[in-house]
Amino acid sequence: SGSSSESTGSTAASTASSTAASQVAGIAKEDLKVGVILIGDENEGYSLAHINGIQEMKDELGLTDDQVIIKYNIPEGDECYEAAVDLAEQGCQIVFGNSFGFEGYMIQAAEEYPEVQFCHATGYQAASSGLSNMHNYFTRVFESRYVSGVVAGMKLNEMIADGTLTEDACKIGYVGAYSYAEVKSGYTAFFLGVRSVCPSATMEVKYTGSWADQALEKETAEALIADGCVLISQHADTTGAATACEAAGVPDVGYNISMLEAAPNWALTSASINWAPYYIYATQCMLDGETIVTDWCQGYDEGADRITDLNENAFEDIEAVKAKVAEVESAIIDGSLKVFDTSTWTVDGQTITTTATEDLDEFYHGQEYIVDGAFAESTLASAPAFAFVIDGITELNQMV
Amino acid sequence: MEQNAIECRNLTKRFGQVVANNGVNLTVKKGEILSLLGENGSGKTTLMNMLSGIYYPDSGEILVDGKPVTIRGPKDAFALGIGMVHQHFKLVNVFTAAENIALGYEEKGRYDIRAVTARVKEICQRYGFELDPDKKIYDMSVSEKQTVEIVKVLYRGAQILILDEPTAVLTPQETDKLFAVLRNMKADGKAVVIITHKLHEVLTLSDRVSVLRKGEYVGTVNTAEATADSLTEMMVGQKVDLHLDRPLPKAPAPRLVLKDVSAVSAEGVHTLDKVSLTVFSGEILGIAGVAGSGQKELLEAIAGLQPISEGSICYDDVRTGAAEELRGKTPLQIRDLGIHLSFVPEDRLGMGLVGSMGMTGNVMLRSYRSGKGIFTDRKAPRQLAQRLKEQLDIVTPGVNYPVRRLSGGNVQKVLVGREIAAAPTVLMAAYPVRGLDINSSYTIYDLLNQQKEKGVAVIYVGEDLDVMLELCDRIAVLCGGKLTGLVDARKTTKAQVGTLMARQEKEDA
Amino acid sequence: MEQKTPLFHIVKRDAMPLWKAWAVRLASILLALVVCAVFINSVTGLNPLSVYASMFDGAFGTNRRIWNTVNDAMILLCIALAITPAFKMRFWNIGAEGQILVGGAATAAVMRYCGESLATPALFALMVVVSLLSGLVWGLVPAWFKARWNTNETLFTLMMNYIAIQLVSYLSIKWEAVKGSGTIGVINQSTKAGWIDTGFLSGIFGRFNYSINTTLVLLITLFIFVYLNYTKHGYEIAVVGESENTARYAGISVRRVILRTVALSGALCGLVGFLLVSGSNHTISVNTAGGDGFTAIVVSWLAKFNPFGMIAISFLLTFLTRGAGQIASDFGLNESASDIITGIILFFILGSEFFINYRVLRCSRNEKEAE
Amino acid sequence: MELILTILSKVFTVTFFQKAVTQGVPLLFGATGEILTEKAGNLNLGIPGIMYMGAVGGLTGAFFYELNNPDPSGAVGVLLAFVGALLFSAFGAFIYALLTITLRANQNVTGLALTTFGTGVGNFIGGSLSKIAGTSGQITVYTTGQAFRTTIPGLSQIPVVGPLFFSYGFLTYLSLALALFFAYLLVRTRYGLNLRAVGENPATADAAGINVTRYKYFFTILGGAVAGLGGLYFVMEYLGGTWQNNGFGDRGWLAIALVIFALWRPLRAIWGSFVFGGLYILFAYIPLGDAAQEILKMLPYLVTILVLVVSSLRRRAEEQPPASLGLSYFREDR
Ligand SMILES: Nc1ncnc2c1ncn2[C@@H]1O[C@H](COP(=O)(O)OP(=O)(O)OP(=O)(O)O)[C@@H](O)[C@H]1O
Ligand SMILES: Nc1ncnc2c1ncn2[C@@H]1O[C@H](COP(=O)(O)OP(=O)(O)OP(=O)(O)O)[C@@H](O)[C@H]1O
Ligand SMILES: [Mg+2]
Ligand SMILES: [Mg+2]
Repeated sequence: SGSSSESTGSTAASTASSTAASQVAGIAKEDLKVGVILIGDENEGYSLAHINGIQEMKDELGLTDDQVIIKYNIPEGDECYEAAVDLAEQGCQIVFGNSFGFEGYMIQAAEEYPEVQFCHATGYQAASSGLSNMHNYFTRVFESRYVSGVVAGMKLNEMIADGTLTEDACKIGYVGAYSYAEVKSGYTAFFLGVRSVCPSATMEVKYTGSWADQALEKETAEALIADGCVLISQHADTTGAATACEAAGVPDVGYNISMLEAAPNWALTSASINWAPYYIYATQCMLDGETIVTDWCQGYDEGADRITDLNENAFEDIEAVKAKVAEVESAIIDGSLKVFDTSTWTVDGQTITTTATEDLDEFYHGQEYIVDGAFAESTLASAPAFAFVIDGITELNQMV
Repeated sequence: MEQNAIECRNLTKRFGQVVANNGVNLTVKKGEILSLLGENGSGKTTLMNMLSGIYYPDSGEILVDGKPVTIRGPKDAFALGIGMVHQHFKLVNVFTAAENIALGYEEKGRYDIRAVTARVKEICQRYGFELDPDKKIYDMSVSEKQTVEIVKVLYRGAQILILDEPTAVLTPQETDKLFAVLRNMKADGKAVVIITHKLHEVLTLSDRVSVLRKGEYVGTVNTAEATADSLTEMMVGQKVDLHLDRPLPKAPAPRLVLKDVSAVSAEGVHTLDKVSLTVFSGEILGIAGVAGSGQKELLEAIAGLQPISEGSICYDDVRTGAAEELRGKTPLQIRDLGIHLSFVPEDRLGMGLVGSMGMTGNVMLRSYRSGKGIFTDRKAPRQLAQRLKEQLDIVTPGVNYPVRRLSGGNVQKVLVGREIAAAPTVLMAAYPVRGLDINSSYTIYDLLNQQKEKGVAVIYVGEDLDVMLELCDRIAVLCGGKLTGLVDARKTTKAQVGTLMARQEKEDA
Repeated sequence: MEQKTPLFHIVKRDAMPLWKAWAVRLASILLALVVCAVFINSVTGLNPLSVYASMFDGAFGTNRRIWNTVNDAMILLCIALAITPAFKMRFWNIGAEGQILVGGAATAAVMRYCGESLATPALFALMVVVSLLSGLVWGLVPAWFKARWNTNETLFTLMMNYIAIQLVSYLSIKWEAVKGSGTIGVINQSTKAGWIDTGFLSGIFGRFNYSINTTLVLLITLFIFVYLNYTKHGYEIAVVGESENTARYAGISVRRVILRTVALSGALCGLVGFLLVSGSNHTISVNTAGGDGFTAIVVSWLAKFNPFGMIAISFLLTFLTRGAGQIASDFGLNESASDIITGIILFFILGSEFFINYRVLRCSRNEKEAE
Repeated sequence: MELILTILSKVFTVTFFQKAVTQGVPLLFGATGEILTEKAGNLNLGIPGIMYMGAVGGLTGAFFYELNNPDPSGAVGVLLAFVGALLFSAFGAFIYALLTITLRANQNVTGLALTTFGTGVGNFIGGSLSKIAGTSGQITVYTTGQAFRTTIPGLSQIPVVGPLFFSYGFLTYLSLALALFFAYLLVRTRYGLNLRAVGENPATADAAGINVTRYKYFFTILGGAVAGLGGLYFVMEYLGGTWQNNGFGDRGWLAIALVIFALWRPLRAIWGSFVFGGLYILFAYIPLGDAAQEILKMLPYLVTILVLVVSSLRRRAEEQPPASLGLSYFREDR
């Protein structure tokens, strides 16, 4: 599903791209050097997805192995800054970094190396940094989360139908990493997906306080199950929740990678990200001498998001599920389905009509995100911005 | 033909450059008690350790019952019937006596501590020991520990018994008991080797005496043909004058006045009970008493190391005429008053010295605070260490050589030397010759006498009454923390002091 | 009964000349490198020499890499120096990690709250003082219990590490850069207030270097060397470490020495927190100390508490870590290989001490039979 | 008040009890192993590394078996995982033993180096396996993992009692059995007596004819192997046969802490491990804000300190570490 070399950041914010300086001429392919800074290595699903994306980019553009330098297991500290400048000194013209905490250090490096392009995933400061060589990228992962939510909802419906579950007991558990907008946006999309097919569903969210901690994610999932949750999903990077689900006999929806190996009976699918479109886009820009947009965010339509293979054994009517998924996916792609359609959710019983209010200033700084009856997620910047806790969802960590 | 229990031929053992045993020959016969004699560091322990499997010889040969053997470790030694009671106890503190005795001994059948206990009791009865098999070692007195060691060896049916300075820590009464047991064993046909520095013990107990000097074997004589003087000459290699001077105190004046001094231990026992005593300048005051009668506490109380519960300790400063109360003061505060108290504690390496440091570092222990500023002065201590080494004939490769590696006598010389160098007005010495050979002992006595003549008030705690009667001017006797007598050493007898040492019951009544 | 003569036996040797001892250690490192080479080759099929070359490149390949290696080594060295007085006193402080973290957290707090308002000299003075104080307090808590009741300090200080980690986790949330992100982010990114700037000495080594960190740590090295070996305090530490009884006998207040020494230890660890936060990280997280608090124990010990020896060992270990990052990125060789290599080298160095202290003698039978 | 009630209602549940047990088991294995090691006079700070090696050893054994068998049997997987775990952890302990016993290297440093090494081995192999396994990002030995999780069929169904006591895989019961067995061994057998003597005073043990070196080697390696089972438990039963680099966290260090907490007694380690386990997981059952939650996670460490202080207030000779702990022994030393 890799996109072609003509792809550009069409939906990226036009305001932001105006600050980007244009490069004079492209770089000859054999002179190009790409640097990558990863928080983990292939042992960890999130970084693995990036490694796969980089690999696809290399194949697509025909770069050799020594044209791409990857630094693994870089912590979110000055090691990141050191890695970034080291890559710049080694002659990389473009440097990618994949972890949220890298951003400040990459900005620091970008200030020092104005001729090198620094691209940071999940960040939010590229535009405000005022640096033309600093970029943010992310995908519209809320779309794949919505689709995975639909799958989960279908499963709940099946369970209601065969009597293992009553309608008023449809409580879902969600293992979140941090109470960050990225996570909130994700779980809300997932929940809206569930509720689009199973209206009685409610959800409890519990945070681990870590992006990747297998034992902690497992424990958190188990605590949720003990609390009466009948299905578990996650926004954290390991198979911990899936392991808990498999042991407890509870359906599981994963993230990043397929959970089928850890939970062959109970994993349904996973919401996942395909980073290749961006890596291809940004690297191609270097070759073409074009400007990389400041904020890049693509979704299903560019193949940047998807769900992993459905677990055929987990459903009674797999064909119905497949059909429903296909329908939702095409509706997302053609724009007829808006994930955060304001008519589908309320906060304290109220429909949200604007984000440019004083009490939401903390999150939106007066910016208007409600556009055409939907929360326009990831349009003003690539990083997710959705920060509401909508009716039907409880954040457990905040109880006391 | 009478068979030899053990025969050593040409045994050599080196520790680095030190040749501890150099081609030593030794024969031990069955049914005899052999004394092994030699100065400190002459290699007695080393030789015995090779027999008991602790050390492995560099060269030479060992024969047991006439057959050549290789002793690779204690296990081999046990198998050959050799048992050794070591100079430093080899006991596990948190175990009971019975557990210590059962340790490492592989009997047939299940491990059953009650069976061990029963057999231990049996052995005790046979040889006349008093021992509670269920008592933990850490609750025991030294003589009880000694007993455990001996029973341990007997329990294993040793035919050859080696005792390395067993009497150094025993009271005369306990020593007598031990000797009775050893004679019993000899009668049993066992061979006994005993190491001791006390010549009168050698003369009363043993059948033959073997002598080592500086790692070399000097020879063996029949005890019947030997005298203290002849043995000393063999040991040292020249005639030694075994006579102690005792000048009369010159112008004695009260230096320390103790009034009703009492102390209570952590367990709530009265370790000192209303002791009143005056110590004069220019005299040697002996403190006698069986082990644990409060001698240690008394000295530590004076030194400011042991808090006292009541009473007073007053120091009369001759120069100023002022009287200073020492009670409640730390050693540092006492020193800050300008009072020079010197103290040679019983536990040399555990209290008096820093084992890993050289003489220099140890000399600094007294003087490092001198001088202003944050830095220590290293030059003066090094010079002092050098001087002590020469004056006292301390055998050490250098003043920076860790004192832990020195032989016992030399360690003691370092300690006493340092304490005397501090120019004290009161010098307290607890068992200063324990474990020292004759020569070293006399060196220490001489040093004490010199101090006395300088007008220092010397307090001497010792276990050897003969020596005390010869050396001291007065003797204070402690028993159970109480002062039971204060006698003129020139006019009293050993028996009188002995009675005082055991007088508590009467006093209580 | 005839027993077999053992094939060899072990005896202690006299002190080996210094050059010989170092030759043995060096030989052990070389041997370890050979073993590691075999390991690398058998597991990955890579040419070990090019792996080593890549490690060298990673540690010393560019000016910046050299500076990074130097700075990392200096940090490790500083922690080792910090714990050494306590260790020499036989106070097993394995709580350096926590003491660094609280020192770093205090520094970060000052940067956050006073970065704007205070003048630079005052700001730095405040940061140094609070980092020293907080490390000191973190060390004094276990020390006080040790001095008072002889409470086991190994476990106590270890637990204090985890408490510090949780404290920093807590602060990470309290101070998070974006709501919910759980990270503080770079503090004072735009103003750079409270960052150790390397204005002076720049130009000699390039635009950016860690010369201030380095100078400071080298001064501390000298200080600790003098403190331990030439001062009254140093002497008291040596005595208390050897025997508390002897110390008491000599009129040394053991309690005071314990508190004073651990306070120094903790304060210096706190200062490392300052160097890390203000000097390079510009943020605080639970990973700020990164396990160096434990590695420093190895450094201090292998150097036999000699500050100058610690310099060499810090460099060796830092070289291994920095080199490993490079082989991971050059060959895709899993970075954890560096821990294995470090482990193997440490094993060899540790083992080599045996040959410095002991001799293995062959027992010749002939000698006996000749008799 | 309401808060307290909420907490109590969350804590006094079957689930919480189960959680305390599952968190406690690796600690118990680790502590039991370390107790044996320390009783031999060896302070092995390499236990975290050894447990990690045990974990990856078990995983390796099961992984290659499942990789090469399309239809793996759980029993064989369990067996191979067991063998792998024991081999790896015993090897780790052997390195430690060789260095500290024969070569008389410093125990603390050797232990710390071993922890570095063991963690490296675990992450290196664990990481490499996931490369071999393909691209899923996380390896799973599912069949073996499930086999380790198998509970006693009938008993686990009994209400309340079943989940409380019979809902665990066999390793849980093994951890208890080993702790009980070694408690017996230590106080009631000749081996135990000799072992304790070796740790208290090796010179005495040696003079008594005990082969100190052999005892030290045997129990150090045995201790390592037992501790390694803690790692095996963690990857197999706890994580269901999956792997995450550095996933074992600080459990190895807690196991060492537990030894002191338990005053070197395996029986005390049993309940101690469950208390530790409960405290370790408590935060997940008390609904606090995410910042406050981090404070709550301090609890096990604070309680350990508390216990430490309290036990130091009454110092009994029987509650001290083995007297020669941490010191190497050389017969001809002075
Ligand atoms: N384990 C050892 N390591 C180094 N040197 C030793 C060792 N054992 C003995 N020596 C040295 O060997 C020599 C003989 O010591 P040994 O203990 O045999 O003397 P000794 O005759 O028993 O003396 P003492 O009467 O003081 O007990 C001494 O110089 C001593 O320092
Ligand atoms: N002058 C001093 N000031 C402070 N500490 C000292 C001093 N001298 C010794 N020490 C401490 O005591 C320890 C041992 O002291 P000692 O004098 O016995 O050693 P040394 O072998 O003479 O020293 P060196 O190895 O420097 O020659 C030293 O390591 C040091 O820590
Ligand atoms: Mg001797
Ligand atoms: Mg020296």
